Amino acid sequence: MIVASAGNVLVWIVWVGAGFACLASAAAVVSFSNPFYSALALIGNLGSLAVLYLLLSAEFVAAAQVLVYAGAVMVMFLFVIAYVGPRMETPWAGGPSWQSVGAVLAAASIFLEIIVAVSLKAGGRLAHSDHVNATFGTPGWIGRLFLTDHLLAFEITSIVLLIAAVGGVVLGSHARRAA
Amino acid sequence: MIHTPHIDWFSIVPILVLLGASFVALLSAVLVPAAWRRPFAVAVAAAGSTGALVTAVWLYVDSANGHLVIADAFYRDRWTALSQVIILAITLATALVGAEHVRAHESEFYALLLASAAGMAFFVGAANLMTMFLSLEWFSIALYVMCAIDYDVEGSLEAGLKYLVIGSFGSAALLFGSALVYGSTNHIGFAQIAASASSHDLLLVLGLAMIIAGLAFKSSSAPFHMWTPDVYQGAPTTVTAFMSSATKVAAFALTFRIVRTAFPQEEHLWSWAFAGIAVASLVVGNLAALVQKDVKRMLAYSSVSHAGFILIGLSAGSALGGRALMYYLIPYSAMAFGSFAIVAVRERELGTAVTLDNLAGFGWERPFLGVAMWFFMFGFAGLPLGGGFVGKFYVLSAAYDHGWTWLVIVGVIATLVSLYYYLGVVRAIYMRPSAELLVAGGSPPREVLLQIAVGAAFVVSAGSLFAVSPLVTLARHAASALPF
Amino acid sequence: MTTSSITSLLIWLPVAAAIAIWILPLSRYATGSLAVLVSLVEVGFWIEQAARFDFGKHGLQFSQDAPWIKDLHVSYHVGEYAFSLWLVGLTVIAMAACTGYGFWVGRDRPRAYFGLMLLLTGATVGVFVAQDMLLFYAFFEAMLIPLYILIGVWGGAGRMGATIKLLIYTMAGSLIMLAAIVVYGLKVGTFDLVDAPTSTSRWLFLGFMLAFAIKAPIFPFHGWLPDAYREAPPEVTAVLSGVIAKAGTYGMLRIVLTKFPEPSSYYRTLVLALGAAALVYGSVLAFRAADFRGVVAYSSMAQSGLITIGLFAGTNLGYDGAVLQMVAHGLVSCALFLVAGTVERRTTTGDFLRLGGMAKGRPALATLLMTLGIISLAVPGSAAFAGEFLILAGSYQRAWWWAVIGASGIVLAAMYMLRLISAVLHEARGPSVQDEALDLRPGELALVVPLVAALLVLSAWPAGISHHSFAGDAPVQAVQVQFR
Amino acid sequence: MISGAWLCLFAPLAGTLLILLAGNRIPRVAAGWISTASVFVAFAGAIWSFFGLRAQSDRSGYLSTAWTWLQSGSFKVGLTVLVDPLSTMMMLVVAGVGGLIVLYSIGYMDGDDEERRYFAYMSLFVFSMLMLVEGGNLLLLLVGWGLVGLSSYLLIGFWHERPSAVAAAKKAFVMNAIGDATMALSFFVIIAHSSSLEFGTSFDLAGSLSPTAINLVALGLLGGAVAKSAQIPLQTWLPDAMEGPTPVSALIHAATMVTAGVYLIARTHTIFEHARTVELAAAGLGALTLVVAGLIALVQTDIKRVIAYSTMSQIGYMFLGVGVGAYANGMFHLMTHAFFKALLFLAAGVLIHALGGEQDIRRMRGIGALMPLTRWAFLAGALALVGIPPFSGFFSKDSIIAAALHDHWYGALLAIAGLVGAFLTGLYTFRLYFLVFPGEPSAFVREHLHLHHGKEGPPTMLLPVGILALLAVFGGFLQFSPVWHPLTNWLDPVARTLTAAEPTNRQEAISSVIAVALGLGGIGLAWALYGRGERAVPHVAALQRILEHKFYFDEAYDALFYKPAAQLATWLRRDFEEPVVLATGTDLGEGALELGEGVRRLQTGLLRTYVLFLGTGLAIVGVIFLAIR
Amino acid sequence: MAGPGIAWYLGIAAFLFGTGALGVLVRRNPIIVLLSLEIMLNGGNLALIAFARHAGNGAGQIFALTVMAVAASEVCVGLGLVVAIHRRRLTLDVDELSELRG
Repeated sequence: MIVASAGNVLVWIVWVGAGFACLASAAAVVSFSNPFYSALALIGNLGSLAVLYLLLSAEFVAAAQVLVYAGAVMVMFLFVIAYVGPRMETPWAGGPSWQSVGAVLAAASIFLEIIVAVSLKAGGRLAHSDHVNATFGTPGWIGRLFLTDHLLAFEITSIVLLIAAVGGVVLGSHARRAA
Repeated sequence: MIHTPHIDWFSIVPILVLLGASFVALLSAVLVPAAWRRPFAVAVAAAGSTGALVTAVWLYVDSANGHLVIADAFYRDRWTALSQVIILAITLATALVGAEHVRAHESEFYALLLASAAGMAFFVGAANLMTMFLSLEWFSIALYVMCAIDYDVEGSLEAGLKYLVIGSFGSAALLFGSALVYGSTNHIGFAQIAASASSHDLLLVLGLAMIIAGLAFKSSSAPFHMWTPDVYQGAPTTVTAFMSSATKVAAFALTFRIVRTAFPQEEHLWSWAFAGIAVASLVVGNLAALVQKDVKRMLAYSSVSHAGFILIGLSAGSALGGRALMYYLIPYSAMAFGSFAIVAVRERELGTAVTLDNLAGFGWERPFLGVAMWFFMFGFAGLPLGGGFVGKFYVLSAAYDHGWTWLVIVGVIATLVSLYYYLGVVRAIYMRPSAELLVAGGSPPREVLLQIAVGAAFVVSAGSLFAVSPLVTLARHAASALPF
Repeated sequence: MTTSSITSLLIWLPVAAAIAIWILPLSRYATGSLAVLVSLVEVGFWIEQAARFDFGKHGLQFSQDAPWIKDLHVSYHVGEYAFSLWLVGLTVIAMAACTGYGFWVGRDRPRAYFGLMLLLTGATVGVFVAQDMLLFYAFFEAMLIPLYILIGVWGGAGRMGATIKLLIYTMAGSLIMLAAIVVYGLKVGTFDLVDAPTSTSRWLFLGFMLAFAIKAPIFPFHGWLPDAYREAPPEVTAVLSGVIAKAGTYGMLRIVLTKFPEPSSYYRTLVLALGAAALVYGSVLAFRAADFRGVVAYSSMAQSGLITIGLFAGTNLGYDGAVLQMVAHGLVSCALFLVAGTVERRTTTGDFLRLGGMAKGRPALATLLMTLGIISLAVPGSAAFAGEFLILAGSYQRAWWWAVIGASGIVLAAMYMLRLISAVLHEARGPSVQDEALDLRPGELALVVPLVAALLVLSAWPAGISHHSFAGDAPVQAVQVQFR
Repeated sequence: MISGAWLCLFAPLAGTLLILLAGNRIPRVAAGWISTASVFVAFAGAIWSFFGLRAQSDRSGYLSTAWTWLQSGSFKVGLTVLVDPLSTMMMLVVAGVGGLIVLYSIGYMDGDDEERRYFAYMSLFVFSMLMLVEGGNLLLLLVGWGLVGLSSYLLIGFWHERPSAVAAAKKAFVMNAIGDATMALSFFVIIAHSSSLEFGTSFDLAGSLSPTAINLVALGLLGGAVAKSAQIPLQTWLPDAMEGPTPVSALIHAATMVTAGVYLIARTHTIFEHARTVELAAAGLGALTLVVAGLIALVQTDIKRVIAYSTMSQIGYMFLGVGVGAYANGMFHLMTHAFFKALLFLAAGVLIHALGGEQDIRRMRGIGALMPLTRWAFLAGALALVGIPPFSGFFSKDSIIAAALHDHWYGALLAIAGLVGAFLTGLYTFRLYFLVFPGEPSAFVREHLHLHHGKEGPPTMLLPVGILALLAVFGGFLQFSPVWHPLTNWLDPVARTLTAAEPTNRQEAISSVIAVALGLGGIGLAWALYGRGERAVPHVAALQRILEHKFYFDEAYDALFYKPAAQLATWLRRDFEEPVVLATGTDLGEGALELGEGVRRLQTGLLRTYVLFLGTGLAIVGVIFLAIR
Repeated sequence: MAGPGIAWYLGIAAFLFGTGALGVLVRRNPIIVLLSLEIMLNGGNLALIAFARHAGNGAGQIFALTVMAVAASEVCVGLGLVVAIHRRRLTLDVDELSELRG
């Protein structure tokens, strides 16, 4: 009981920490003027997300998040940034233009809409989530799903990745020729 | 022991054929000597799309009663099959046109073309949010690359990046919307969503809004159309021809399926939304097209306005609306593809972007293509030359049938406005003296394959005026696969 | 109801010929003679029809009915009533003369030109025989397509603006009509003009009426008329005012008055007033017009107004007179514009200040122009007089003032026509008139004389039309029972 | 008899077509002979039908329909000729006098380079005139009515290089068109009530119509008659019409067409009798015209114009006659007038021909010495015109004045006008005569006169003049009202003279005496004033100015109708057609284009803007959905 | 379940989505734009996983995994474009990419 409540408190603390990190890093990504820092901030963001995934008992996803994103994707980013050279750019330079004002309004309204929808809903079904068994989110369970219910999704994903690879090659070869 | 689901291979044969062809084309990049690469790739692409086309027709014949296949992830029905037939026909035509108009990376180009065609062919049959999202990305990513593939075309890279960023934004919205719908219903399958949706649920509604936005982006309807003119103008014309026709077919076919299948309870919402988007597209597309000089750009705006027309039929949401939608797409895609292909010819003749001014005299220099262009323009304008006329009639009928006479009036006025710029093209190709501009490279190239493709488009758009009933019967059977 | 394919033949023979001309690589001479031959064959077919026509019989004749768009009950339904027979006759004869004129003056790009002329023939015949609203609309629009190119390519200096104006104006009307057709057809469940019941909707009435008012044109919807008539090549102007304009008045008779009896009587005074306005306004402007075509153009507007008065008077005399006048004025204005063309060919201008004294040494030209002039000013005894007399007698039975206005129109007609005649033929030789300018050549006579002869025959026996336009010559009842 | 009528009607038309189709395959003079022959054939036909009718016991009229000309429902008009006393009489006059004049034209027009056209027109005119008089129903009458107007237009404007001639022709046609229009309107009234234009039915209808309606009908007809016969207020075209060749003036503007109004009233007298006020108004107009025209004639210096005004004035008499109901007398004067007026014109034509086209009487002085035949012929015509017994004018004119007397004060007024007219006639006629013929030939005459092989003119010209001279002298004996009146009897079946218009012998006698006296007085005064040829026009300044401006009718019409109409047209074109009607479409188009520019400016090319639109759209759709659910 | 309810996670997801959108809307450096897109997708992913937890079925997690792959592919192509642009013209600023306009 106490352990449970203690665990609960612990979960809360972790959640607050990860959540805060998540928000902060996201804000940082869009506000840093140096893409290099933005990229690093994104890594932090991804990491904190991974923690949240764990709290949502999605172990495999969390792992994949760290491996795929923080590993592969971000490395790609860093390479490219290093390749093209970090180019400074001050986001809010030149004060509020109708563009930036509109941007803030649009983003904020989208955000608020979701919040409104969720919070009005929270009183209802969202309040209590039903209990899930231990295998929920484990790699084996995921793998089984991939081979049964979501076989097609699995296959398509591979195709998408392949196309992307081809695209990368083609575009890259641009650079080669252009050079 | 894992029980893999039963797989109805036949239902995805067209897609598999395309993918196979795509791989072969891709391999040719390394295995076939450069001299043979182009003809080989063209042959493979033509063969692949033809084979897929045949099987798609077969599927149509063989799927009288539609059902879900492969773990309920894909629809095998006539709606899917008919959309696939249209898409694949366009793909075949693109392959032919490309043979003379792709300048770099032939093998990769055809590989991507076939891959994206496969993606669309899958997209129109997607049965749950995940497969929908994935196949959307599938053909989108291929298209991003194809837009940027010809780095000699001015602004090709710009088009690619714009398309990519806006596209990703759109699909992010689509993703979040899917998430909300999933959260509201605990399901991602269209049918189950409809079954277990507690109607007027906030999350569901908001998710629907985001999904509509994401899809409207793909079908380039205002105000989600902003990328269209730039991308259509910047992309290689062959790609533009493909996008302007095939992408629309895919997007609209799926949009209608998802709103009918997954959100029947929210009809009062999405029908109004589509009506509004339709009006916006008609207004923006037509007005902006009025003042364009660059022909590709003008056609891009015209495609926006046609998206508006199709949405009129879609907003009716009825079986008649479905028929109107499917019928409209047939002559429309033929005309859109054909006109862009003709622009490609002129582009190649002049070695520069085609504007209304340097189009002068084209009609007399290239009689067949001139007549075709004249035909397409009047068809676009909804004059009774080609099926565009009947298509307009159908969507307007659907709107009235739905009780929206005001929408009929809007459509009519939009047509009137559109007349001006379509006539402008005809004026340019026939009524302006072509003396001052010399066509680059003496006698124009013969471009047999392209002329065949244009001829086919011509025949389709003309035939669809006379053979209305057969086509409508096809469309009716297709639409009967959807729940009404 | 005898079914017969001769009507369809009248429509599609020229279309087929046009396609043949476009496909076959014929020589200039072969092209022209083929086109003329076909148009003469049309006349032959029509004579055959007229000979076999049973004027006593009610209902359609030579009709043919085939489904076109099944699920909306749109059909390819053609057939002729007595009055349509006469208008078809007018069409084929006028088109034959005008095609011949094109051949005579040797229009450049003959294949395109003659193909379009034949297309125009088919479409115009179609308008007068279509018995399905959508089919009617299709032909009604189809007329514009060749017209646009014919004026835009072979027209005068200001042709660009003129063509755009012509199309936008007329399409503005006819698209509203399309909306009306959609609403009406779906409401009554059929688009067939014979089966469709009458409607009391005033909005629909206005929708149809606007289209026809612009086409006719009657005041104040004639904004397109002066430019188009002045810029088009003379033979096209001849068709435009002689035949195409009659499509508007025909539509009033066939659709508006027949299908909308209640609104017609509700708006009768308004329409009559507009007709009267067109008559007076057109005549007054014709009196001040500065050139040959200007006078005839405005006079045809005045005539359209008069015909409208006759139709909307709603009396037996009015209907009969209107039909007679449609044919008579059709022939006379067609011939007048052809003569205008011959004059312009000799003097390079139609400007009265630069013309004059052409009668001296050019007896044929003088005689023909004089004859046409006095017929068109409705000198008693001429066919035009018979028509006007009936129309005005009929309108008097509606209310005396219409007849008075109409009678004043007669006087005005005398004023502007005599002005035209003397400005071209009489007084001192104008600066643009060379002494060596020839009299009409045999070729030109062969074109104009038949028209004049037809007019004289008609003048000798106007009853031939006025008594044979409606079954049993009881127009009012015929309209009441919708010609069934 | 009927066949005679058809022959009479279509022979001239055949002539026209023949000349037209033959074109220049035949020599010019041949055209003249074809035309003459055709008209004389018509005359033969007229005689044929005349005797045919005479043989009949019942002369109320015979109809013959060739085919239904115009039909709509129950309204049906056939191409019908009517043979009755009135039409046969007119046929005889028209074809007879016409024939003579066409014959005369052969000589007169000899050498004009468009003779063929001329003779084609002449035959066409005769055909039209015969159509007018033979037409078996009102509509055909109107057809003929319009066609004579047309051929008059063609012939007045025959010398179309002359702007004056063209203008005169247009003026004539338009003024006649006004008359046609009013007639048409009156027909509409009839159709509205009886849906037929047969003479019989229409006349029967007349009795049953409401006073307003019948008066309207009569007014419409009167309008036509006034326009055609150049009576006030529609008289101004006739003098200008003298621009045409002289034979044309003789045929159309003296003998036949201009008198059609009289025929019309006589023909439709039933209607007029039911609208008696209108009929008397006609008489009044006639009286007014005859005086006014007589006055104007006093100052004219163009020989043809003098005669033209006298024509107007004589037709005034005829209107007076038929107006008061003395149809036979009116028609009688029509006939005699056809003789002597044609004679005067043709004689004048001989002079003009001989003087190479000169028409100014002030230069012709003394020509009589050189052209005796013409002089005598002209004198005979002049005396007939003035109405000096035993010349024909005397018989016809005086009976009209007498007929007027009967109708108490109004009649008296009319009679007085007639008597004044008689005096004026004497004055202006002999002013003309004294100025032109007597005395020493003037220098101009001697210089310009070129005789035709020593004779005054070719036989083709002199012969008709001679014949007409005889007719002018003796034609009057056909009827001498108190004593014998075959014409009245002949016309009795169709146009019975009203009892109101049957003068007693005393009235006849008195009026005749006074009239003749006045005529002689006029002649005397003319001699006193112009006999010595010192002056050509009376110099009473004020009077003179008014007369030379013909009482300012032209000026008034110009100011009242033409100028305003032209103004209106120009105004409409400049201030309505161009800025409003023609501009509207263009303006709308430009508005659309501007909107397009606006939309285009949104397309900044900036990626962020595009995404912004996407996001905004998304937000908006979301909000709406959440709001509506 | 332990800890905060689903709604809280969704709040974070919404914030991520909005922030990412803001980034795309205001940033001019294509690389950062791509990063912002990643954030948006991650917001979607978080929502999916939260709902998956709430619904207790795996679809959400599968979806999230596939989205990762998709995101990777988009990045791959995107960065390819960036490199190509960089090679053709040096300025990496989306505002400079405005040849196509009007």
